[in-house]
Amino acid sequence: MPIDIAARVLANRPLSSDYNVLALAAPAIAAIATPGQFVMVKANAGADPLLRRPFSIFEILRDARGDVTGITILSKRIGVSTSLIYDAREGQRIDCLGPLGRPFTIVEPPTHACMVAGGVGLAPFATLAQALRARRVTSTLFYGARSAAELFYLDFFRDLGVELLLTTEDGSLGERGRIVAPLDRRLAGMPASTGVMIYACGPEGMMAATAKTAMKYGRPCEVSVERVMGCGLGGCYSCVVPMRGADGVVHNVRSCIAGPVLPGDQIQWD
Amino acid sequence: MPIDIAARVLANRPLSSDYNVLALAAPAIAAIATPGQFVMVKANAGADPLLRRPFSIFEILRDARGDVTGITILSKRIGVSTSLIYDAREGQRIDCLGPLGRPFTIVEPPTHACMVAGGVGLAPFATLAQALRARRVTSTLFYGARSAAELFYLDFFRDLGVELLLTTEDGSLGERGRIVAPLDRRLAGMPASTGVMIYACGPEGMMAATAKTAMKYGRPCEVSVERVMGCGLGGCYSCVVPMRGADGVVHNVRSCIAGPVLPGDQIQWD
Amino acid sequence: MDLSVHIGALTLKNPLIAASGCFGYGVEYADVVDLSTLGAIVSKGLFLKAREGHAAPRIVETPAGMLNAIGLQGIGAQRFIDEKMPELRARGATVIVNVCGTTIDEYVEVSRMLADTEGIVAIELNISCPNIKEGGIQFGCSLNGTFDVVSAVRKVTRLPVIPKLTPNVTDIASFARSAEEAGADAISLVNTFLAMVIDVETRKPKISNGMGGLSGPAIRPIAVRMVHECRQAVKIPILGMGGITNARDALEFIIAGANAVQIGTANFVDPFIWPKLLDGIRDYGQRHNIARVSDLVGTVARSHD
Amino acid sequence: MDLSVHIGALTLKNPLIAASGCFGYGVEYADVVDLSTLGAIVSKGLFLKAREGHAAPRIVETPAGMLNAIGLQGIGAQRFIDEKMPELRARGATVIVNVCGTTIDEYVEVSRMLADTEGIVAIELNISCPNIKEGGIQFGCSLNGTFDVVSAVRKVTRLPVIPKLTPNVTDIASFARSAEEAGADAISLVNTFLAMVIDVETRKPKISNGMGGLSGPAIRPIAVRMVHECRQAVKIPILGMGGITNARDALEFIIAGANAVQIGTANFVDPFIWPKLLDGIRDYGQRHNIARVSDLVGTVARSHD
Ligand SMILES: Cc1cc2nc3c(=O)[nH]c(=O)nc-3n(C[C@H](O)[C@H](O)[C@H](O)COP(=O)(O)OP(=O)(O)OC[C@H]3O[C@@H](n4cnc5c(N)ncnc54)[C@H](O)[C@@H]3O)c2cc1C
Ligand SMILES: Cc1cc2nc3c(=O)[nH]c(=O)nc-3n(C[C@H](O)[C@H](O)[C@H](O)COP(=O)(O)OP(=O)(O)OC[C@H]3O[C@@H](n4cnc5c(N)ncnc54)[C@H](O)[C@@H]3O)c2cc1C
Ligand SMILES: Cc1cc2nc3c(=O)[nH]c(=O)nc-3n(C[C@H](O)[C@H](O)[C@H](O)COP(=O)(O)O)c2cc1C
Ligand SMILES: Cc1cc2nc3c(=O)[nH]c(=O)nc-3n(C[C@H](O)[C@H](O)[C@H](O)COP(=O)(O)O)c2cc1C
Ligand code: FES
Ligand code: FES
Repeated sequence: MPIDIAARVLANRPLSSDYNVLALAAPAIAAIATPGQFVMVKANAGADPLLRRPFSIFEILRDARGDVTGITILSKRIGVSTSLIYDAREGQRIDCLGPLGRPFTIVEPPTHACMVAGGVGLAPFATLAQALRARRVTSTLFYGARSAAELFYLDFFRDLGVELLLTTEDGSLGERGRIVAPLDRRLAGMPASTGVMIYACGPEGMMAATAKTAMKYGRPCEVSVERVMGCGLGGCYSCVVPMRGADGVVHNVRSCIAGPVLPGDQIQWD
Repeated sequence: MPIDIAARVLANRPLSSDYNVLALAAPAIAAIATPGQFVMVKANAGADPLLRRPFSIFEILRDARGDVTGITILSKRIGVSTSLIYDAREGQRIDCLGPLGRPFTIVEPPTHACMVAGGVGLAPFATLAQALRARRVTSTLFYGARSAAELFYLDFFRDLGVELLLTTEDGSLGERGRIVAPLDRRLAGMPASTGVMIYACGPEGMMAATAKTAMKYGRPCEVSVERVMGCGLGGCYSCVVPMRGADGVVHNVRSCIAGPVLPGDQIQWD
Repeated sequence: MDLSVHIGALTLKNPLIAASGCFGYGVEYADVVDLSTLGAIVSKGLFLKAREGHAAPRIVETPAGMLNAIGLQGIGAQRFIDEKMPELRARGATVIVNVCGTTIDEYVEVSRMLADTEGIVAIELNISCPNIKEGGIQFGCSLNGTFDVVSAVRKVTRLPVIPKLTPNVTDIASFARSAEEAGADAISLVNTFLAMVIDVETRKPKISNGMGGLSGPAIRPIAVRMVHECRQAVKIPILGMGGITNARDALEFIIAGANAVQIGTANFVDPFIWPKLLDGIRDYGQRHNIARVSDLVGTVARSHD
Repeated sequence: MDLSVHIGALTLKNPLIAASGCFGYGVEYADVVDLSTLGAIVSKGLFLKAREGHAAPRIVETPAGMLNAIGLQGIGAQRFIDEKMPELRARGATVIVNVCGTTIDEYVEVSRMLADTEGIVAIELNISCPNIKEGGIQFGCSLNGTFDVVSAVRKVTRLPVIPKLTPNVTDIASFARSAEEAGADAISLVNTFLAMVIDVETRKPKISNGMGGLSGPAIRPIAVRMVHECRQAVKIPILGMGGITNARDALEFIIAGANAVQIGTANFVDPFIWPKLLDGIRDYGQRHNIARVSDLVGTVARSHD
């Protein structure tokens, strides 16, 4: 059951001129969230902007005693609400509804986890990496961005024992190019007997390429899709993704309640 | 010529649970403002709320060297924009257009000035009292509010040598009742040979009563009227006040450019 | 305050209704709000057959509003009866169905199917969806079309029949009269305003269907005016809507002439809105000493009183 | 980018026009904006005689919009010619007059008076003001009324005649066609939407006239749709407006089909908007390599291209 909290901003840490991490006092949401779930956020009073915006839950915050105190979101400034989030001030209230949506399936050892993140698509993987680590699942983060300056939280993942494979479009860190290339190589090199699960989040094209690469190697793949969402609760039918159903027919499926994590091989990528 | 400044909030001082004084870095406006003028303020980005709001210029701010640095406004929280102003944070930007409107006529000695303020109607009198003092005009501030807790800046006026006559509706400070009663007594007691100018700002009913009292004693009276203003520049015709013109006929006059300071005896009070 | 609302023989426990297309099939919100506390919920638009609707993007935000062109994706009348009604009944929901059609026959057939289903208390006729080519608005934009659909459905059910009017007309009051003459028990208004948003960088419309329907606070003052006009024109109850976001807004519609109100877009922004609305209306009743919410309906005072 | 706009024989230096009723008589803004840099300014609505308009309050804010019922307060045609035109000429303003009437004869007479005045380049016929009882919208809400006013004025002047259409109709394109057939050189759209705001505490309308016209960003998506529909229906230029607040919005109207745009409410919020709009349009032209702003008119791409 989702909860709506007028959450106090605990901290707002800019990571770059566009990215920031916003910490919100939302313990009741933090207490029940699972990796891959999201919150619907409204950073302004009044009707312009009108609707909430969906954000992956990035981190779960805990106090010194280990009790949950809130969540963070990793936001990339692209428009009006993400600008408000970038400029948010400590002490301000931000409406936060969640946790929402279907989370990632968390595999068991000896399956190896490949997390594939493009840009702000990193967001759901911080909590996923922790959950995998808790189950002692080994994992690799394939993480691509435009440049070195937009690759964040590398130490966070290193400290969890996650193997890092980085790409940048300008070659300023890691391999030059797109993130699917190293994924493809890695999958090509893995014996069929080794279990692998692929998780992806990022731009639509990257996710489609990841899903297709996974299919090429017959590997399961879960993608966290990003659609314009009006409600986040299944009420508006704005967030649909065309998916092949059990009947073999393509249906429009609401990604806010059937997803945002969906099986990559059932999506009708175009 | 009015100037539009995205003014930084220098300070926000709450005076009560509804009143606050907001200091805005708007030196170019401060430099040319005269007592009784106003600014049009927008405290939010986006279109809800949409329009600016009119506020009297309360104080002119100066730095240690005596150079103007900005203005303050005295705001009473009654709705959406005044709530944003009450909650404004230091460093935030607020659009501020001004100075606008026709100011008070500043009399010369030996004329005595009676300033009549009701509630937030105090706002234009801080700069007026200073201007009168600069001309060595003696003055009295008749200042009424609901209770003692809503009578502000008394020391400011005392320090300028302004005589204070206070009323409160609950009798918690000064005389119990409305402010027009002591004004009436004062005017009744003044010999016709003593020049008096009456300035009034406050609720509509109080201003009408003040204007009528002034007329009763044949004294000139300038009132600063308060109308819903769409533009503040004469563009929208929203702010009209019915006034008897030179032709003896009542015309709707735009209070943003013909006023806000208008001769009380020409207004068609209803 | 007595909050009950009467629509023909039907009594709703309060005037708060979840608007069609803005509350899924109701079941989606069962976790968030006690469905039995709502005056009623209106189902998503139902055709005879299932429909997939338009491609995404289906919505775009506008100043104080949103455009949608969902294209009436839906599971069709029979699956609604089989798959959704059992849970809605179990949850104690009062269900009004929103009936769509591409022909009068389809309206009649869908209405007949649904009218016989336990738990369905009224039929709202969607003759006003701006987002599909065939059907719907072609009836709602013509006085005869409105009359014909309503009277055809009127004949096949004893449930209250509630045509939902489009605001995209010159004189909405004449449509209200036409509906009343055809035997409607009430009217719902307004549906969305046909509108368009263009991405100037690509010069493409922002939603895949090109045009869509505008809802939300942006349209509220127009909707209030239309409710007021219809209140002068007809005697039957009005279900008013368009941009209601709080109790004040709901009361504004009621004072303008609505017997009950529907909430659409605001439910997206705040799914926990329902108890807040109810509390706000109760509080107003207490402050103003109003015995029955129905005493407020259509009580606009003259400006100069 | 070549910003010039052609309306019949008339050429405007750029597509930015101050909308009627939102820029006083122009002279009020002479301190704030160089009037000669605007494509044109449209005067406040002018009748033959002076009018005092409605009592205050005349406006009320709504979500992303505002309602007004000024009641066409104005100084009348003759005083406009005598008192305002000299300064407007001296400032180099390009003046379009907004002509009102309670009868066709009044439209004709006012148009004739103004057409002979140096510095006035076109006549916008206000047949769409929702805020006065007599005249105006009664013509604008009927196809014959629109045709008759336009053709009557057409006969008495060689200046471009530009009827301003109301959005409060079912099919605005048919009104555009009617205007074109009657000889209009261009059409302006949209005027405001008839709307209402009620103060629930007093149950009185918030503005003294009861109802008023809704303008501002709230209406923009509907206005864009109407411009797009009219662009398909007629060949004459369209002066598009409704909620334009920045260059992006202006370009949206142009892409939808407007040859020029008018800015009303946004000028209240930011009287310094004009150079910002011009810069924004120029910048867009450069980024997209557009030689003439007229090349953008009515170039909506298909959603799925
Ligand atoms: C389940 C989910 C999880 C998400 N998690 C994150 C996250 O962790 N961090 C993050 O930064 N972002 C995330 N997003 C995307 C985020 O919701 C959008 O960036 C945000 O809604 C943009 O709001 P805005 O007001 O800044 O942009 P707007 O001003 O509304 O829009 C700016 C432009 O971006 C387009 N746009 C808006 N929303 C989307 C969207 N969802 N998809 C594609 N284009 C869009 C608009 O059409 C417009 O052209 C997530 C989206 C979903 C669906
Ligand atoms: C020339 C001038 C100078 C002013 N100076 C000051 C000042 O120094 N300090 C100060 O606190 N206020 C001042 N005001 C009043 C101030 O402009 C309003 O309080 C403000 O616009 C309210 O904005 P809001 O968004 O908070 O209220 P809204 O949410 O817009 O409105 C709340 C309620 O107040 C009513 N209302 C709004 N504006 C006015 C108005 N101007 N007159 C009467 N009723 C109104 C509305 O109809 C509504 O019912 C001045 C007004 C004028 C015209
Ligand atoms: C996403 C969405 C889907 C809608 N679907 C329907 C529908 O299926 N049938 C219908 O009659 N109205 C539909 N509507 C219109 C609403 O029921 C309502 O009339 C309109 O949104 C105005 O109310 P609001 O401003 O409170 O949203 C839909 C509206 C939205 C926003
Ligand atoms: C206060 C006000 C007064 C107006 N007066 C007139 C008028 O006299 N004549 C007219 O044709 N339109 C008038 N209008 C309508 C505007 O010209 C314009 O059509 C409408 O406001 C939509 O544009 P906007 O959203 O940019 O304001 C007026 C609008 C406002 C807000
Ligand atoms: S976001 Fe509303 S149904 Fe998914
Ligand atoms: S506020 Fe617009 S004319 Fe006075």
